[in-house]
Amino acid sequence: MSVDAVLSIQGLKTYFFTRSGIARAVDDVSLEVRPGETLGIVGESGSGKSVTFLSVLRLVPPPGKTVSGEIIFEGQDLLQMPLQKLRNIRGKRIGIVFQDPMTSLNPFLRIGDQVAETLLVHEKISRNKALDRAVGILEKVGISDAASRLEDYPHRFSGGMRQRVMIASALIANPSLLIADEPTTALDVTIQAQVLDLFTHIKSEFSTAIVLITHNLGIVAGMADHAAVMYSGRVVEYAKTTDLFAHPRHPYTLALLKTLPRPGDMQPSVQPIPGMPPDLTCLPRGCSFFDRCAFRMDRCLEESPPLISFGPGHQASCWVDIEKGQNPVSE
Amino acid sequence: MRSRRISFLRGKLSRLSPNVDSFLVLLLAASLAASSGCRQQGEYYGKTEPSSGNVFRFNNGAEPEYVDPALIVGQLDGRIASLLFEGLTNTDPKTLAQIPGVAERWDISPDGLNYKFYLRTNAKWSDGRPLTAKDFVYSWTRVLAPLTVSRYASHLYHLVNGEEFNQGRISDPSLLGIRALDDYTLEVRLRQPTPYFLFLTSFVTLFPVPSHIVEKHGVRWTAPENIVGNGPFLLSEHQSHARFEFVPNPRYWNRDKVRLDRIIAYSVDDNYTSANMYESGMVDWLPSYFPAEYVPHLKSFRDFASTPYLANYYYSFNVNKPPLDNPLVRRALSLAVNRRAITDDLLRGGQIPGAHFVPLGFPNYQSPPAEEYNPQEAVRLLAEAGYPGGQGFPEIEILFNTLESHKKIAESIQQMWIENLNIHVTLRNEEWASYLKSLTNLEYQIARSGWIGDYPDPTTFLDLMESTNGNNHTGWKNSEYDRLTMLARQETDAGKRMEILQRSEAILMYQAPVMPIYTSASNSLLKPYIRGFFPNSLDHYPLNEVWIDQQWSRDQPSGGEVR
Amino acid sequence: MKIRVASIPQLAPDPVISSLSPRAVVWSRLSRDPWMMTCAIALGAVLLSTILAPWIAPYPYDQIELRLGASAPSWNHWMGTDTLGRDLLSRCFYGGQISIAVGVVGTLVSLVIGVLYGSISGYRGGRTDELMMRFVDLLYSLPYLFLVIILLVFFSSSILMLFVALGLVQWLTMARIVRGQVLSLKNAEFIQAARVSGTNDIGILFRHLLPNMAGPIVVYATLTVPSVILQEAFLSFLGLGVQPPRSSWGTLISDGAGVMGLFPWLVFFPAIALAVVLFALNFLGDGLRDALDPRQRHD
Amino acid sequence: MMHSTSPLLEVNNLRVYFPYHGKKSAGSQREVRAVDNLSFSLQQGETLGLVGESGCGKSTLARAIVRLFRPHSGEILFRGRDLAVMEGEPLRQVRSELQMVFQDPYSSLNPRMTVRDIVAEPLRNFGRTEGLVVRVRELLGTVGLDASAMNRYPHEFSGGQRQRIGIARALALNPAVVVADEPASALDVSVQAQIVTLLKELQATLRLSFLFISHDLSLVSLLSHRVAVMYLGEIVETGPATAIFSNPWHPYSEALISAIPIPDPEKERLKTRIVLRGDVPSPLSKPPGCPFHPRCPYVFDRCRIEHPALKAYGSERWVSCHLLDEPNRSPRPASAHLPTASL
Amino acid sequence: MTKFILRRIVISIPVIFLVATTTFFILRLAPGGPFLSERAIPPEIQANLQAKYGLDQPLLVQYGRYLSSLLRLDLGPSYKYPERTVNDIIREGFPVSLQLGLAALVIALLLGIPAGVFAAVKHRAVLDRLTMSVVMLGISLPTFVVGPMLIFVFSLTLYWFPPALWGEPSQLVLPAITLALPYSVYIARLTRTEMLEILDQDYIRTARAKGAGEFRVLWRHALNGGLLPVVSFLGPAVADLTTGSIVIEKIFAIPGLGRFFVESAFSRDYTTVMGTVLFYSVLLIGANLVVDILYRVLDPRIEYR
Repeated sequence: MSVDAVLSIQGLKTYFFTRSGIARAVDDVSLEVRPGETLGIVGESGSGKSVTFLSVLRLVPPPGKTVSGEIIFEGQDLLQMPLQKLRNIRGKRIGIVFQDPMTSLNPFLRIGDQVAETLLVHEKISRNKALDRAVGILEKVGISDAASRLEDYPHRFSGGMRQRVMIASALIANPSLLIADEPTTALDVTIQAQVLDLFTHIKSEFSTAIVLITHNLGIVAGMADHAAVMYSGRVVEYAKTTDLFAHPRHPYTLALLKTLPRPGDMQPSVQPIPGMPPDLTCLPRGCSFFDRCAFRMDRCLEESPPLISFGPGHQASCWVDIEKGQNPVSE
Repeated sequence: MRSRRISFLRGKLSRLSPNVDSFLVLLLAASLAASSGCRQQGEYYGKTEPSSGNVFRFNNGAEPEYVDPALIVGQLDGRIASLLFEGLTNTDPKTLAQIPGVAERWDISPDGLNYKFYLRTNAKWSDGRPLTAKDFVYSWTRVLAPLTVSRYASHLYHLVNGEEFNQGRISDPSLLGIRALDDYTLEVRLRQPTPYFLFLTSFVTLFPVPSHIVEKHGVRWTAPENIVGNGPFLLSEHQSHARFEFVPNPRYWNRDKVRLDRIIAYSVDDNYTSANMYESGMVDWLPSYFPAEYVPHLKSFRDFASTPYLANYYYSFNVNKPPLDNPLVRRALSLAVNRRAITDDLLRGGQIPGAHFVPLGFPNYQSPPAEEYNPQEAVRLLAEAGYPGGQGFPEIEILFNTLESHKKIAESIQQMWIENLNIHVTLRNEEWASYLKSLTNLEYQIARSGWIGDYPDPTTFLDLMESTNGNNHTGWKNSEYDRLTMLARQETDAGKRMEILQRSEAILMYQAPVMPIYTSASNSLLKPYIRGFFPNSLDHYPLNEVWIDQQWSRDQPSGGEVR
Repeated sequence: MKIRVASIPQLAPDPVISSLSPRAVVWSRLSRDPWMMTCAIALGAVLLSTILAPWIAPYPYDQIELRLGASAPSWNHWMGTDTLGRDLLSRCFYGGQISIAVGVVGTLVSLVIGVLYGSISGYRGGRTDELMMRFVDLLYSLPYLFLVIILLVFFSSSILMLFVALGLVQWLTMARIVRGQVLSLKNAEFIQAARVSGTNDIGILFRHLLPNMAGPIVVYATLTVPSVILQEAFLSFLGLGVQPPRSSWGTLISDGAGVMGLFPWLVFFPAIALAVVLFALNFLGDGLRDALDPRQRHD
Repeated sequence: MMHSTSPLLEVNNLRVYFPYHGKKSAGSQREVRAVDNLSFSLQQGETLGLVGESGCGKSTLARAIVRLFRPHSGEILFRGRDLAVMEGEPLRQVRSELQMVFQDPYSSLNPRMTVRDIVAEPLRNFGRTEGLVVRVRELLGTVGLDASAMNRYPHEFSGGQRQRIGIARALALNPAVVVADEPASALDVSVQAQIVTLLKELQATLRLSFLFISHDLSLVSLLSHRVAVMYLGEIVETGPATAIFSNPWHPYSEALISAIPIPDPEKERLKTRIVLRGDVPSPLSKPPGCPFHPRCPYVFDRCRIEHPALKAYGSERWVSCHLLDEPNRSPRPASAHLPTASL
Repeated sequence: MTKFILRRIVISIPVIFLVATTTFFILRLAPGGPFLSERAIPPEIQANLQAKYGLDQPLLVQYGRYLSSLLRLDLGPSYKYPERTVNDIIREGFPVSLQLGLAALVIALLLGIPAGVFAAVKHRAVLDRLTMSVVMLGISLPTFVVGPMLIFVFSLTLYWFPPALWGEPSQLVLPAITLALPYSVYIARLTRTEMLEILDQDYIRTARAKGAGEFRVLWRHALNGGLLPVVSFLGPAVADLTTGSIVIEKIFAIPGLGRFFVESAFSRDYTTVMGTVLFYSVLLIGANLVVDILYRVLDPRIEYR
């Protein structure tokens, strides 16, 4: 992969060592994020999309553990780094926005202190100066009258406003990478629109690279430059966003697109994917989508397909070229 | 042997659980440290360095209810009052004879009815007012006045018209048998000869109180900021439920003899705590306020003293309730109690076993001989009463008030009766107030009782069992007994009087409405550096002449006067 | 050209997510925990010994042997004897009966009152709830121990009185816990579903609410037992506990505590017995709470 | 979908208010007006989609209809009988025809009961115990579950399967109306599609009437015949689904529909997203005039004062917006003001 | 806020009235009276005594009189110590109990909170178990075992602290520690449970994601909320500490109110018993109110009504 990537993940494996077995939440994932670009990560719950990026900051909760891989961020391997050094990167070089703005802010601390905290932790700066900068960033994310709201506690803010606060505290130290983990999932539709709008704005104003994790293909379609589709702990397809939607190369991507209604269609209808994702503690030897796949063949049962290039910057882990209908499963 | 035993147990338990194990080790270490610490065979119990300064510290057992001598009932209240006040006479702790107090000397008429006390002119109240015979007239009249509600007013019933005045039958105080002939001469007339009256004049109830202060401050006259006394000490501080502090009274007529600079009397009611205080050297004297279980252990220390004490411990039978209405049954029960086992094996505190109601130690009095323990005879008597081998004997119940030692004695007597007589015995434990109520209302079968003598005369015990006495809680009435005690009151010849009293006690023992168990002992701990202390059967310890021997050393023969 | 494979059944039975019921999960968590098992075994052993007291106690608990007095542990008396020469081991066995009975019965009293009160309050909700809980608040601000002491002092301390008095002190917290549970469960969708399905109040209470509250109730009860046992010991220390010749661990300990320096075994053994039970119950209670905690389901 | 028969379920001027105990601020009412003067009807065999954001009162409405609350005022006519005032046994009897599917597949099943008991509970409650097991097996089959599920506990199933169990329970009594309150929103995308498809099939085969409640317009569009858009306890627009999705008339409907991300980069990037200002106001402090006016991009003076009535435009379309009465202000095509039967 | 406090105070009035009434009648219904003595008192004196304290009046008259003097905050004379009033007794005893209780509370907090935090951080590790085991030992031994043990070691063997009494700072140490132990255990358990919950919260992850160190995460982010249950425990704790001190006061011979109470109960000192109970009720209500206010101050999410 290219050397100029902000973040490059190689062969990442993060497993959860539970009593009922080892859950391979992230299983050999490789990805890269280039400066200034927005990478969309799509997948259903349990596909490993969040864990991948929690692994980047080593925030995976026990019993989860990153067992192998490389995470090169600005030339340094985050996994090898002592925790003390990693803390200098958390918040300062990599900002992160979590899914639920209602629980991700500390209810006992004032908004101003929470936003300014990133600065206080990383820079030798007085509290007042940090608060001044907090006002600046809060205004940039669209909180009007920010100076007067610094003293407020989170419960005085609505969900949308809180998410703006979260975004502000992730951006305040000018990170080169912003990870947004389902930033709009917990929000109402109209608020989601506001936050997406804010992200569009951030993309144009800040030079930050963004990783946008979502289960909503629509959001990826609107926001991401590149997109990766994850299924049962693996990246099954990676492409430019437009390519992905126009020419999905993995049966799962294709099936997923078909489950989505498109409002406005005269006869909206969907095709559900049968079955359900496999148990992460006992993944099959071959392709983990096999059970649900419409294109499966014997080889899929034996060998797990690697990412195969299907064109410039377009990879999918499937033995079958579904567009050409090669090697369809025949019963 | 013992340690091997424990380590065996520990090994056994440790296999059960590692938690328990570490915990066990901890506790074991603590308790072993405890036992070895206590068992060190020193000559004295605990610390033996005197405190700096001539300060005498003792534990007075509890918070006194009253300081006002007229109202005092309890012994510990009396200890406080005796420091602050002084009566007409004092009792010499060595000889138990009456020696001059406020009265320099006194005359008694030959019929024993008329007393004249000549007061010393240098006796003063601590505020400088002279102490006169009028103060005694005031104080004794006050004790007898119905509204004072003095519970020991009966000590002045010996005065002519004393009882009548107290019970409101006459209201003119001038009719009382007490008169100030002049400022320093007091005349007292008694209604019958009372050999122990002179002793009573040294008793707290008959102490003088300062009329000018009592009238001025009312109930609060005993507060440290108000109180005025005539005794050797002054009350300088009082912290409720904690301590009283005293300094010498500069105006006390015998000030020169007082050698202490300060006295602290603590009001600690927990005996274990009290013993700890003595052991750690916080107090110099413990008059009996330590756990009975300690006594056998303490006996080996030289600062422990045990003296017989004018008090008895007995069981009352409710003679109205069958089968206890039968004297044979009562005697059987009494003979089935191994008193020596109780005193020597259980209490181990110097108590003297005996089946006599009047405790040992009265000068010139000898209780009639009585068999103490004879299980065969007991069985025989029970059979004679109609319960051969305990057959058909109804279940009986022992009532006692909540106290560890009462409980233990009751439990062992229960055991003895069961074993010796083959009868059913249960125990009932009541808290003090309920116990008293059950006792006075005769709502019991057998009850633990005890009595402390008020004055050194057998009648202080024998009068109890008169049919009219309010403290006779047995329901027992015997006209011969009543006649004899009345006769004794009239008798002026000391020898004949004692003979009459012996006869009445013999009746009492044969009828057995009570079952005496032992004569109490007064046990105390006194630091070896304390001087001027004299043991006696009245448990009477004036602190006037006590002093602290700062030069004391272990090699010296210790506290000579104590032993 | 897309080929669908007809053989994939549309609604195939999905794999089983987890084969363990919540109860089994809790049990497996507890049973795999050596500390918990140690506590459980220790508790079981003590319990068993007190239940079997009449058969295994070497002497009657009230057999006095005055001559022996307080004797140190020996072959004849493994735990020594008390000042009356009674065998301490036997007294510990029998004392445990009383202590544990007081703990269990006191807890049951509080359980019955608390669960009833709490579920009515929580289930009725609204004004009733407000009123009932205000009343509990009021009772909370009473110096309870004082009232218990008054009761026991003024109306002689029988065992029955002890049960009642101690149970009465404990029920308040139980009522609050149950009410809280009912309140949070009441709005759970399965309760609404039951109502929509036509289940009446009784059915909801007994089929739906109570079984689902069992966890917290059991945990709290587990923690109440030791606290009641301790309360009894406390009252015993004040002379208000069980009356002689019967004794509880509390009375044994409070009798022994004073003579700790002279006869350490008199406090040591009953204190161990009490401590083991309290320790085990507290530990099990805490462990049970941790095990029941849904947050930890993932591991 | 025209029906000449009288509706199966008819809600008239329904109000559900909750007393409010919290801190009062200026301009707030004493109660939370969760559902405020709301009316709609549901025909036999029809699916009505009810759309709105959180806090708009849609869940309260659902629970009021199955009478988990007693409404403040208004009528709930089911087969002509007013449920709103019914209590006790008659209410219980009616409930057998009026069932509900809940949102959360985890909390809506009693974890201590087996699937058999869960599904059988409504049957037992109504004494239909004959052939119980057969019926339960049949119901499980209907929702696509194997009979082996009967003896298992809910936690042994995935979210989608649990939701099927919930649906089976709702179908047990052969209800006429099923209120489905966000039945798919707690599920993953691929499973959502399964559930929606199942509901659609069930409706077709069993001739059920559905009140399908969701905040997700794309799901509503999949199975609703008609759609009602709710805002702050009121319906602001109602009409045939296709009509509303292709041409929303109320500015709020318009904003909602525009906010749905389209899984197609071309379309998604070209479309103009209407971003509403501010947050959804609390039902405690409903703005005067049109409740939507503080966020409305087309707001004018009248909106701030006068509450627009829900007016019929044509036989099927009802909208409450002043804009439709003011042709010169409206950004809409002129045709919108002369509504015709769109289908 | 003022309204909230006022409302609470108004609500408490009937409680106090209720307490006064129930204790009054319980006391009078119980057998035995205050002026019993082992030695017989002539009935005349007994009657005088009863009359002196109005005990010869009908019960309702006595009750009325008591209530009316209560309104004047006069708790009456002590029956057992007639030279003092109940007000005097409380004035003397309560400051002692309070000092003891507060000292114990401070110790309990200083021991309990760090232990709880430590155990939570080391959750499920051996150290958690060890900490909690040590801590649990504290409540597995009754205070009347721990107290004498401490006395034995520190007073009678090492002679470090006096074994009894009150007044010197050195006399505070042993009783305060003995009293504090069970509470520190409770606080440790509360803190641990709550900290475990809080350390699982999203906002802790947020703090870590910002680069905050563990120390900052614990003490700035987690402890704030982690202490809330401890705060709400303080109300009952103050109550328990003052009543629990009965045993401590007895063992260490401390002239506190708890001891007066027990003694007065045993000696049927009606007025002192009632006075103490009423006083403690007021104290408890006050303590709970203070704790509620504190809770509201500490938890910004609560807007008091």
